[in-house]
Amino acid sequence: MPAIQNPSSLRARWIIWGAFALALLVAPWVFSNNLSITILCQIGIAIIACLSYNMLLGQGGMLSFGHAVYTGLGSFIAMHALNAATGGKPSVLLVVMLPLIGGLAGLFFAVLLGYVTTRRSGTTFAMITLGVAELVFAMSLMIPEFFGGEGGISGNRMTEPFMGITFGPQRQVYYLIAVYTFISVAAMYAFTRTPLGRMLNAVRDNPERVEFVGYNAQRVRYLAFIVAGFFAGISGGLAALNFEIVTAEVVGAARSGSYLLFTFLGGATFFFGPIIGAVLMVLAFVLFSELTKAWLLYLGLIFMLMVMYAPGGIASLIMMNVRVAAFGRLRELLGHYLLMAVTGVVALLGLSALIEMIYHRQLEGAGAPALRFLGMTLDGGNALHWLAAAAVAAVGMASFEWARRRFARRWHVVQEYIEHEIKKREVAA
Amino acid sequence: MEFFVISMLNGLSYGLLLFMLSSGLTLIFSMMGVLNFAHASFYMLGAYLGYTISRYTGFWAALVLAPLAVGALGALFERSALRKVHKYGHVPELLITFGLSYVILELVQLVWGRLALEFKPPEVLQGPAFTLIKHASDGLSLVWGQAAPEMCQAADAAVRVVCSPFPATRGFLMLVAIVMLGAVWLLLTRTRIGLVIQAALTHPDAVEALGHNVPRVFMLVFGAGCALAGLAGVIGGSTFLTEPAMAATVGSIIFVVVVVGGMGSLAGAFLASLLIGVIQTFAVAFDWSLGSAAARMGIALSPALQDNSLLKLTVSQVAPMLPYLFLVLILIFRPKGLLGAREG
Amino acid sequence: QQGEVVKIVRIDPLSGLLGPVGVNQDKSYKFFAEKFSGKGNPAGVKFEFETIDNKLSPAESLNALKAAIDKGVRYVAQGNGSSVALALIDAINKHNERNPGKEVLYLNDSAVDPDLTNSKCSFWHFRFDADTSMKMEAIASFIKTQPDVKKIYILGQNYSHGVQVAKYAKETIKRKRPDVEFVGEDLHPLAQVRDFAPYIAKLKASGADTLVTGNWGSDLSLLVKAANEGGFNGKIFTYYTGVTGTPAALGANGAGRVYQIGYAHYNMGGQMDQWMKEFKAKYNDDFYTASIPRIFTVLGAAMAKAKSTDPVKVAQAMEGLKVNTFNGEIEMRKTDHQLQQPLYLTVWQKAGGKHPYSPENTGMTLVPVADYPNYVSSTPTSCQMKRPAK
Amino acid sequence: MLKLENLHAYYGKSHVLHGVGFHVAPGEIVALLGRNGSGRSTTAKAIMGMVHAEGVIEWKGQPILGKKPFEIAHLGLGYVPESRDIFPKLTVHQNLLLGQKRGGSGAGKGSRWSFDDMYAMFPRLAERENTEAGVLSGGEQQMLTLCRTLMGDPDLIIIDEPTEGLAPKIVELVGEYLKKLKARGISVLLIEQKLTIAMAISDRVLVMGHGSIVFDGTPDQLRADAATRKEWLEV
Amino acid sequence: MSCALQLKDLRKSFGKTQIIRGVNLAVQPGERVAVIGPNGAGKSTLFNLISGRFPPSSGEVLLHGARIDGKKPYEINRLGLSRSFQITNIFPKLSVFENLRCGVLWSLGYRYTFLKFLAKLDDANARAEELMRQIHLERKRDVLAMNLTYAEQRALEIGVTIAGGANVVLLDEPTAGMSRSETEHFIDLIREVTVGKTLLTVEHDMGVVFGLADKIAVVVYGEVLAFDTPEAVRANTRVQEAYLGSSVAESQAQGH
Ligand SMILES: Nc1ncnc2c1ncn2[C@@H]1O[C@H](COP(=O)(O)OP(=O)(O)OP(=O)(O)O)[C@@H](O)[C@H]1O
Ligand SMILES: Nc1ncnc2c1ncn2[C@@H]1O[C@H](COP(=O)(O)OP(=O)(O)OP(=O)(O)O)[C@@H](O)[C@H]1O
Ligand SMILES: CC(C)C[C@H](N)C(=O)O
Ligand SMILES: [Mg+2]
Ligand SMILES: [Mg+2]
Repeated sequence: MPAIQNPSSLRARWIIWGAFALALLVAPWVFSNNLSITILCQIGIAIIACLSYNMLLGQGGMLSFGHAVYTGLGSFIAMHALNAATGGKPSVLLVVMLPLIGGLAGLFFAVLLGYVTTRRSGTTFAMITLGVAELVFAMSLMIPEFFGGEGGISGNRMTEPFMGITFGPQRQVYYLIAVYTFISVAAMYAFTRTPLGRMLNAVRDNPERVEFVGYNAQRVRYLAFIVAGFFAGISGGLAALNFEIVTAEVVGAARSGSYLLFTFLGGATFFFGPIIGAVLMVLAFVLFSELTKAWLLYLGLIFMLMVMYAPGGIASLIMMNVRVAAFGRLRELLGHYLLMAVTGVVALLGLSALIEMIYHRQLEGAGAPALRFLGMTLDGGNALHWLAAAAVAAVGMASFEWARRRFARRWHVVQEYIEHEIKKREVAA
Repeated sequence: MEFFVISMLNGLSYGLLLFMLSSGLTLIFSMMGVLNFAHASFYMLGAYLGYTISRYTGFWAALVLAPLAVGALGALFERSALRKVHKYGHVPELLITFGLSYVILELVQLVWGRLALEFKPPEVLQGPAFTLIKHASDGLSLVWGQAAPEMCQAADAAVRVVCSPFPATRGFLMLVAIVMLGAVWLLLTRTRIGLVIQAALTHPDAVEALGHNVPRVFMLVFGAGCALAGLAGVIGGSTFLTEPAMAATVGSIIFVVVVVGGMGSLAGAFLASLLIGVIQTFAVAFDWSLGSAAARMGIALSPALQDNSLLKLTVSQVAPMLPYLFLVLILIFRPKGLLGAREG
Repeated sequence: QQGEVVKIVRIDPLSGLLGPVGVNQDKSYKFFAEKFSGKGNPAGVKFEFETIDNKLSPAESLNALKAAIDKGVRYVAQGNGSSVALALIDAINKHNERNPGKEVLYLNDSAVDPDLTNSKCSFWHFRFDADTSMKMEAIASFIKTQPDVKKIYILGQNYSHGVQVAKYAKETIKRKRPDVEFVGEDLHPLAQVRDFAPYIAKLKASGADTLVTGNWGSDLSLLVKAANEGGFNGKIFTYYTGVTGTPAALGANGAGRVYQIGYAHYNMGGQMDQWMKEFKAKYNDDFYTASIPRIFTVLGAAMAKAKSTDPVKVAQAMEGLKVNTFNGEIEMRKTDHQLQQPLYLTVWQKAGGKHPYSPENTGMTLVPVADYPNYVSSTPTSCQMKRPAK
Repeated sequence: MLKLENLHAYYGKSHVLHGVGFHVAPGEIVALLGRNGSGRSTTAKAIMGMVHAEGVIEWKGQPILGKKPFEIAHLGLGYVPESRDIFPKLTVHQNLLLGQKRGGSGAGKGSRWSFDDMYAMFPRLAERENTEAGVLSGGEQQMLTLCRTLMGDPDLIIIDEPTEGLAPKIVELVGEYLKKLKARGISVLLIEQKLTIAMAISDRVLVMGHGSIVFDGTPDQLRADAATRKEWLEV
Repeated sequence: MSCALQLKDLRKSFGKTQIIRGVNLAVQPGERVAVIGPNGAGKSTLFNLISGRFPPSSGEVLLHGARIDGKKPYEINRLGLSRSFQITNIFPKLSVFENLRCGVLWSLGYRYTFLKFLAKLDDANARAEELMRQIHLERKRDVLAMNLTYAEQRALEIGVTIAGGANVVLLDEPTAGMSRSETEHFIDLIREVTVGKTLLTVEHDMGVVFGLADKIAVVVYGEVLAFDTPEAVRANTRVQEAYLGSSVAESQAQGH
């Protein structure tokens, strides 16, 4: 499905893309410290990766467990290219072109491996990608010549200064990444609007019928796989530049897994879903694990809840409300949202306080000093603290459930109204 | 010779271990089409619960209770979470089990800590089941249980005697695996459950209208699958290691077994596990590499090439990877799997 | 100087395969940061410590490094995963080159890849563990005294650590015991093997009487278990028997046959015993990464000597610095920043008598059978170090 | 023995049945006629508890509204959906096997119907016994669904457009068999498009329009009542 | 001149059972042929063989004189033969318009391109819009196919089938499951959209058959029992007892 529901309003599209460009432009000045700029860089990289992945998952219905193979090999080839560059420092041109080299690498391997994988679809496809991924990863530790073994291969992106550009400073790299991100996103969006892009959807829905309107479903899948591989490679190339080191992990199953998870979390059914997913992915891995030791637990729980209650991912939640807004009924829901937010936060506070205390006890041992939690000090030894946390949690959850019920009812009414409207308009049409 | 025998036994027992691990998955994956990524986690859960229960009731009771507990948990999960997701299709099903695997891992670490536990098999199972004795002069012989040390060294040092004990735990493991095979087979053939589920995958309403309680059947099957995982856990945990990483290490290999065997085919999964087990075990014995092969064929390699690690890579080194190679090849050339009924 | 705060951030796994190891060492750092602060060190500085979880991922480690640097941290520690170590040393070199005046020091407590003090050696990196080659020197010296070791089999994880153990084993042992025969060598993927029986069968078929392995974690425990059950009763030389989790997993397995080489052991006596008791009491966990207190000792001394906490000065002060620690004098070798220290060969057996301390309540312990003063285990280095101009 | 009173049914938001009421007596064939979209299938689904409904449905004197489909089926109601819903991956035989209720293992113990009866009824199926139902011809699938439901040994069978896509000859055949069912004391609620056959075999005809019953009488009465036919049935 | 479609001794068996037992048929360009026969006679299978869904076991299929047996469905479709399915078979998650456009694309030579915007393909869009009007689904332009009512889906099925402008069209029970009224206007629709094309259609509804067909092919047990004008076929006694039974008269009676 195209991201912008009503293509009628060209202006809306200009605004959206303009805003996107602007956001990319100013981001590093808003979040200006070292870390946040690297995070921004990684977000850009992740966005390309997840969008390319969604070409397979969302648009082609191909569940791949091995997308990291293409981003990763892209990184390696790019890094080799960087190092091959005349012993000394690389030229600005090379560095600027490097992501493309990565892209071509990704494309090459997609052509190579995709040929066998895309012969099949459904679970079989998924399992082949799983096998291929495992093999490539195993290879990566067994062939140090190419993969540099454990240490991976590192390079230096610093170029001879050219109009003040050396790509040493993170900010300069960021803008390179930003440009690539913008172009790639635009290109991938465009792809969804082309004949191949549309037939890809058709293949997802009903590969058999596709063959009876003149298309070779296998070929469609293969081509899409190659295109996806290309963009994956680009993001890989950028990653190589960003980290200046590439290690085996980049082709690892864990990496592929997180592409799948977060693309889905963001919303595979809308073009822009994976963008949200990508942002979350980077934040989760870089910041979340800093925030709390229990991050894996939270991550797992979040996934289960999301899948159960928002199978369309965050994007679908957004679009639902956009729809409501389009029918001018959003305002009456805002109150409910606020209420749920507040109660939800309370519940979260209580629960996470509990979880944090448990983890603290578990990791630091009984004798360990009390734990600081959002400014408060929680003492695992003190029963009162446990009780307090539990109480907050209970109250929070109860009130949240109450708020949710109220909201659900209202929501139902609104949806009914919208259905009705749509029917009317159909008839009117 | 004795090396061959032992290796064969190792291969078979490893194969059976794989089958034991994957039988539950075969049930769930090929019946319900659910890619249960948390299967390994239930396996781990089985090991830990087994450990704790056995401290109170002893090993044998735990061998029964732990799987039941795990099965119950599995059923609970199906009822409260998986069921909701079922209608959205396989990807969401997969992802929710994915999330579950994280949660289980964390919870296990919270409850039992992050270190390996010392989960000992019962006395009976400690020590060897039988011992193969290879006597340089009077050949191969077999004694049950531990071979007396003096049997293991000859009077004069010239004669070489090798004793290769075969651990009782492995014997037991093989036994249980066989039992599981039987159990699942009965479940699938002697009952209509298999049919009901397959039918429900396409037309749940129709199946209900015919008088079958579909949701309950799904729950039972999922529970049963998890219980099998749990049983495997108790045995795997006591035979090998009970540690938080145990799920990850089993991880994807069990999918290989199921898929190679063929969706919906129990026999296939069985065959696949044995094949993989034996192949992998024997592969370990071979130190051939492309390099050495070339050398044997009289192709001279430049020194540079000679320590190119790709060429130096020996069969034994890649042995643990072979299953995946196997997987890819099978799926490409025989997408139904070895004995598969249908394609994924 | 006096009362100045020195922040140390450790970039190491708290989750995943080596999580338990990382967590244990995180506690150790916290424990000793307290002990050595203020009065505890000649410079009288206050040590603050935290760990950033890198999930054993190099990329994550680089993020962690950035985060640390943003917090104004100048001292970074790490230990687990040669991959991370190699990534960090590279990143820190780049950072220090690009940001003069903001240099960062890398204190390595347990990454043992010899490259870190040879081909990849860096002025900013200091290793307090003993690298693979040194430990192998000690093992070889011990084997020299063991005539019953005739046929050696090498088994390792197929990644740099395992590969190097194999490499040095062959070189070093051949040098010291030309008569021993290497009857086989196998590398297996890291944490992939579920069943080591086939390897043991092969090992037995080769007629080996001794096994040398760099394995750690489950790869080690499973290996030893399989060796027992498979009826292999020769010696097993290891690097990481003492690492968190392994003792519990081993239990009584391999008693009297499993040897570990290390720069300390559970029953060092004296002050170390005090520390271990306290540590146990406080965290209900076993302290074993003895390089950590040494890091604090050396830092303190160096800061006092440099009269500053500025990494560059401190680094220069550390070069060639000799200090006394729990087991006598140690030296931070100037040429490659490899700590020169005594090593101990210990064997896994029942705890008790002079060797009461038992890790992870196993009733077992590591009993020293030989110790090797600095000069024995010291190995040459190929390091050409680039030093910043004074 | 089946009695509906003032039944209302909904699909999510759309209100489809507006107070449907009728009854079916033992051993009776009742035809439910009406245009497309008039709500006949919905009525059937409502009886089987497959759509949200309000009002009264009594079966053998006990209310069954709100029960789960499989419970209702166990009470002796059989349903042949208009969308054939055969199980494509299972063989013809397995499809029939699933028709039998739990407990009723082995070809219909105590059941009025055995596999042989079915194969006798439609020899075509006997020939295809062990092929995957998915590959059956449209008509064969139609036959299969009918038989599958009969295997459940219902006392009343609700059949939604059974003659859909059947060759004229088979259509007649089906008519014959419905009579046979009646002979074996099974009541039939027949939902049909084809007036002819409906009129020919049924004891009573109901005509449905806009979600409620607009005619209830014998075929002859309906023949007589041109107005109703004109308004509710013909085009 | 060569026939639009010709079958020479076409055979197909699945496992042991032979389903199509040597079918010979020659359809002239522009002819409207109705294929009738008992259930399971092999009508749909015949369509499957012609359209390349299964390869024939033996025999030949010629399209405008050229062999097409053994070719892949998409190859055959590109040669101008298109078919619809007895069980509706469209793209559920695409809108009505997109469904039709997918049917159009290849025939207008856009192949696998990803360098052109769909929005800019005026010819394709125009064609899709026109089709939409022809099958009377303008109002549902942006409704997802899966949300259409049964009848609408059947219409879309036909729309997708004829979208590619194939000149030989096979329809498998197009009116199945439709009420008389719907059927009525559906037949007109089919007539209208297949003018000048060669049409084969499977039907059980005699009203439709006799209303639509110039010629009727009667398939019984995988063989062509008769291939002739409606009148002749109706007269044919063998056809009667094999297929029509006595109900023909009635089925026509209720026909109109
Ligand atoms: N799943 C559904 N969701 C929403 N509305 C539905 C659904 N199924 C049927 N309807 C609507 O309910 C009304 C009655 O449908 P029903 O299927 O009962 O008609 P019918 O009398 O069986 O006609 P047909 O000959 O098509 O079977 C129709 O207007 C139809 O559009
Ligand atoms: N793939 C297959 N494998 C085995 N048998 C098949 C296969 N496809 C069709 N058949 C059998 O071939 C016979 C003819 O099927 P087909 O669908 O052509 O009948 P039909 O003439 O279309 O009947 P209907 O009018 O009911 O659709 C049927 O008996 C069917 O079971
Ligand atoms: C501490 C050890 C378990 C890890 C080892 N130092 C390595 O290089 O991975
Ligand atoms: Mg109906
Ligand atoms: Mg047909």
